[in-house]
Amino acid sequence: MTAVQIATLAAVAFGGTAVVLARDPARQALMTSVYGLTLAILFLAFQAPDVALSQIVVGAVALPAMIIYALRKIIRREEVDREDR
Amino acid sequence: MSYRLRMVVFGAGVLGFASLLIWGLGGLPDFGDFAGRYGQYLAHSALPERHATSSIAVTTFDFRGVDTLIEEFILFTAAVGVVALLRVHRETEEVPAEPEATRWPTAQSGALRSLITALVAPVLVLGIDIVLHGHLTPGGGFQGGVILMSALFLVYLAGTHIGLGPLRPMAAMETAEGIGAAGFALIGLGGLIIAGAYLENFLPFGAPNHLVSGGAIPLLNIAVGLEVMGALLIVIGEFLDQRLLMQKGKL
Amino acid sequence: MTVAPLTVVVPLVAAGLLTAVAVRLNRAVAEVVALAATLATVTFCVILLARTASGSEVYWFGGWETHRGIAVGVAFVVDAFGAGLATLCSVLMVAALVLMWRYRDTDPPHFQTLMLLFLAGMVGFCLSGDLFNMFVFFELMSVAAFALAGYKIDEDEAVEGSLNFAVTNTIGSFLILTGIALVYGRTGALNLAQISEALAAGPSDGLVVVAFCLLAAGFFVKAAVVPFHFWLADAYAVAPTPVCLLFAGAMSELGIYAVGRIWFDGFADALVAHGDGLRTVLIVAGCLTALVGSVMCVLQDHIKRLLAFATIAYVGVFLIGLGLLGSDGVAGAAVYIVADGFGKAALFAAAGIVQHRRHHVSLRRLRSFGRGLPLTGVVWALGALSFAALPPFGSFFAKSLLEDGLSKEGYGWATAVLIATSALTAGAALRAGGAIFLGLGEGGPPEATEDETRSEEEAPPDRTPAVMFVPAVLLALAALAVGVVPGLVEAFEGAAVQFMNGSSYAGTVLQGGNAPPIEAGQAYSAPASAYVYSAIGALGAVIVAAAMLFGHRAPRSASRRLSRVGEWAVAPLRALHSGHIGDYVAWLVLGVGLLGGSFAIALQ
Amino acid sequence: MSFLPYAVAAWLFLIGLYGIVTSRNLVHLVVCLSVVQSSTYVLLLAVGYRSGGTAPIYADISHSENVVDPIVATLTLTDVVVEATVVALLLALTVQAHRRFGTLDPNEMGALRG
Repeated sequence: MTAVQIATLAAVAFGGTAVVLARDPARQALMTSVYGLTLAILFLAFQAPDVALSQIVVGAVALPAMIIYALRKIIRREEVDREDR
Repeated sequence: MSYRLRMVVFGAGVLGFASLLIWGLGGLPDFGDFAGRYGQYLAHSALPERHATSSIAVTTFDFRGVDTLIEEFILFTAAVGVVALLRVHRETEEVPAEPEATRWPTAQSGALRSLITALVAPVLVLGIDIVLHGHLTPGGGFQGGVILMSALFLVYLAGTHIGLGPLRPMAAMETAEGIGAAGFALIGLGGLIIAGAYLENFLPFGAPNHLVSGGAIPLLNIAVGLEVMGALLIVIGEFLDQRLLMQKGKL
Repeated sequence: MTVAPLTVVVPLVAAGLLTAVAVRLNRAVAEVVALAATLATVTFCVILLARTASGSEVYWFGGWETHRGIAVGVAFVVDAFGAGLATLCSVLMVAALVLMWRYRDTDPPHFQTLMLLFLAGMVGFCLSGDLFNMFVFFELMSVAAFALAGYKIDEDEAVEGSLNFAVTNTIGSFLILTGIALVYGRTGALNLAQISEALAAGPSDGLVVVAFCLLAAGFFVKAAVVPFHFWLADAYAVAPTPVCLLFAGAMSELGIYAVGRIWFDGFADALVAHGDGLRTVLIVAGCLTALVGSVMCVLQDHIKRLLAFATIAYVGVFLIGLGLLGSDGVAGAAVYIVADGFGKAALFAAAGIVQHRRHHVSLRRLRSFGRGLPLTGVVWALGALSFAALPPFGSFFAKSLLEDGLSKEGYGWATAVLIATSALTAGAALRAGGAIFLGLGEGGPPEATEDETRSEEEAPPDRTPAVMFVPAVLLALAALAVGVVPGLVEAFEGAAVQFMNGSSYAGTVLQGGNAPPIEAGQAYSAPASAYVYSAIGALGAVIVAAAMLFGHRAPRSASRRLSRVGEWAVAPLRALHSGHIGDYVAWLVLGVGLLGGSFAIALQ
Repeated sequence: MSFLPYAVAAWLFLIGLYGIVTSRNLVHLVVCLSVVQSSTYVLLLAVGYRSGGTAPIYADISHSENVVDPIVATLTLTDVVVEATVVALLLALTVQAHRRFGTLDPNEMGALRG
């Protein structure tokens, strides 16, 4: 087992924990993106470049985008709710 | 159930689950000592059997192609499902009148907008490149499809509808994902009719390391690229759509 | 030989094309295409089922067969149970599509597309002989099911129920995937037959037990075995009724089928010494599920939720049958799955007709409403009698087979659970039928408030389209036919022997040998005790129904005291079904821990 | 040390479940579910890794070299797609839940009881 693998594994374990413990969804979306990149590096270290590429496009781009836009949609509605009251 | 009771249940369960995982994972071969013959056989028969250099692509699209077929349809299902779940309901909903312009948020400053517009072409090319070289290098229809989706998404951000013309973009994307998904299944049907088994290769393999090699794999990659691009754009577009779903009476 | 892949490909292509031309599509076209693709699937499944009489057949995708004992490609392995279950799924899909013909809420073509994808997922799952391929089909089925369950997005319950469904079942999928990773790490194989060989050659240590436990737990989440069951009532109560018909009639049963498949054809050889331990674990889990389901069933006022808990109860019964790990039990479970699948589907179809006319599903509201629907009442009564396992319903012979198996293996006490399940579920169904169709029991005239489950159509129609009655009547008759058609029960016994024969399965897949054809068992006649038990169950059902319908007429103090004791006893059970996703996941984790612990004790 | 990748996978599964059980916000819950899912990626890829192996892509290396298992990569690719789909569906349901209940806190929902 190489040092790079050990280091990225530790980073992934830490990153996953941080994502779970961050209770604010907006910050979480950002951390998910970073966590996704960390996972991609781990996959490169595991000699799986295809999976790493998928993980970058999904974990670091598509998922955070979905989360942020869903949140926006929710927050917009809360704003409109407030205005109407 | 109170929070405390829930945590007691969860705590007891997690202790059992953790010991179960340790017990099971302890039986795995040491990290790095895996000796599965199946994987090694596939890794070493990609080049001789299919003249393609990426054995992951050959495994994905040929040896275990049916898994990938269903995987594409899972993504397709999700896109259809998201459209169905976020649809505006006729009776109980009212859609507050909003100007068309604010439905699709665009970048505010003009400079940023032209920067984004400039990015569209390179990203588009990158996506197409990754789709087309899926059987040679890492990447393929899925990864390329997501990048293509990003390129079209930049078009929205730039606030122009270049390339989409008078088409309603969502309808065009539904067509793209439908054709992509059904295309994969139909190429497989071609294998059934011409070669004898579903998803069996029925095209010449070409020379190794060339763009046209690997039999039907490049075609399948294109179908997947189309499908992924359409499906993800629909999903993101649905979340982006700023029309608010409001219940009558709850305002 | 080329029929096997088409069972899956035809609905998939139809779904893709429907979406591709979505904008230019009117409702009738979408419905006709969906129905035509489903009928084609039924035909292919029936052809496959007919062929299994002469042995199971193997279909290699991409033409990749075995190479020196390594399964290179992905195989469909078609045996009688797999093909039979696929046929059941596709037939129920036809019934659902016909039933929803007039549902305006089903916007074309998304609803039809999702139904077709759901069908492809179920059929592929039944036929697949590759562990990872099973997972992929399972996911297709699940993702389509999540969207279908939440389809009526303008109801609070639908959103919450579908969320609970999606989260718990997704965690179940991850359990399955972790199990697959363990198996792959040990054997380097994904083909079930090859896994069986490799596991049997290696040590039967913790890894094998844990892998089986995780796979079983994941499938138990889908089947809704206690304590993984909480999501089911939430999801089934809120899904559009035609979808419920498929969920209750086929999807839950697939979880039980999958555990049988991976045990007999994957793990049994490696863990053969521990069969007795596994039997105890599964039968106890089955009894618990049956009791929780049937008690909760009696307590419901919402007719779809009532049927949902009945589904849980019968999942427990099927698990008892599978848990016997013998030909009586497995055959009994299989007959039960088919007979009860049709019976429950008929009840849901009847519920759908009632709901179509009057947009409530609450018994209080529906009292005596069904007087104008005599045919629906008859269908409902037939479904209730099928729950009671009265002869000549298929469920009677199924229950009798299970009782034979239980007494043979020394679990005679579990017969009481079977009888109680019949009595309680049939009693609950009879009570609901008595209230709706005969106007019996307590309750004022229906008042109109708006907080009820809302409509599946805009305005209450004055008459029910005749086309809705056809599937309801046919489903009820099918539940009866399973017991009446001569030789059918015997054929199930033969098929059960084939299903349990893991070495013949492995031989067919890996050596390309010919599986022995199914030998039909000897003519089956239920023992006298089965009739006695059936009579006890039916009597119990009548007592339960009468007590609930006419309890208020009994002397006041006695009945009030009794009902207070009863409410006190079931209050904790009711409280557990809280609708809170955190609670459900906590129970799921506890369930995995308990299952693992009992496997550890029983199998090591 | 050779147990580390498996331990990380197990840890991710458990911490994700903890997040789901204690979650007060549905979006947070969905993200936690994706953490649970990442556990399966790590486990699958760790299972198929071979010391000193290279990626099974023969663009620039000769035939007989030691390569890591291509199948686990294929399985993980499928898994990544599944993640995207499940998150998309759950977020759609979350948006609807907010519309129905006006909150994202599971404690304040509760249309379903008993």
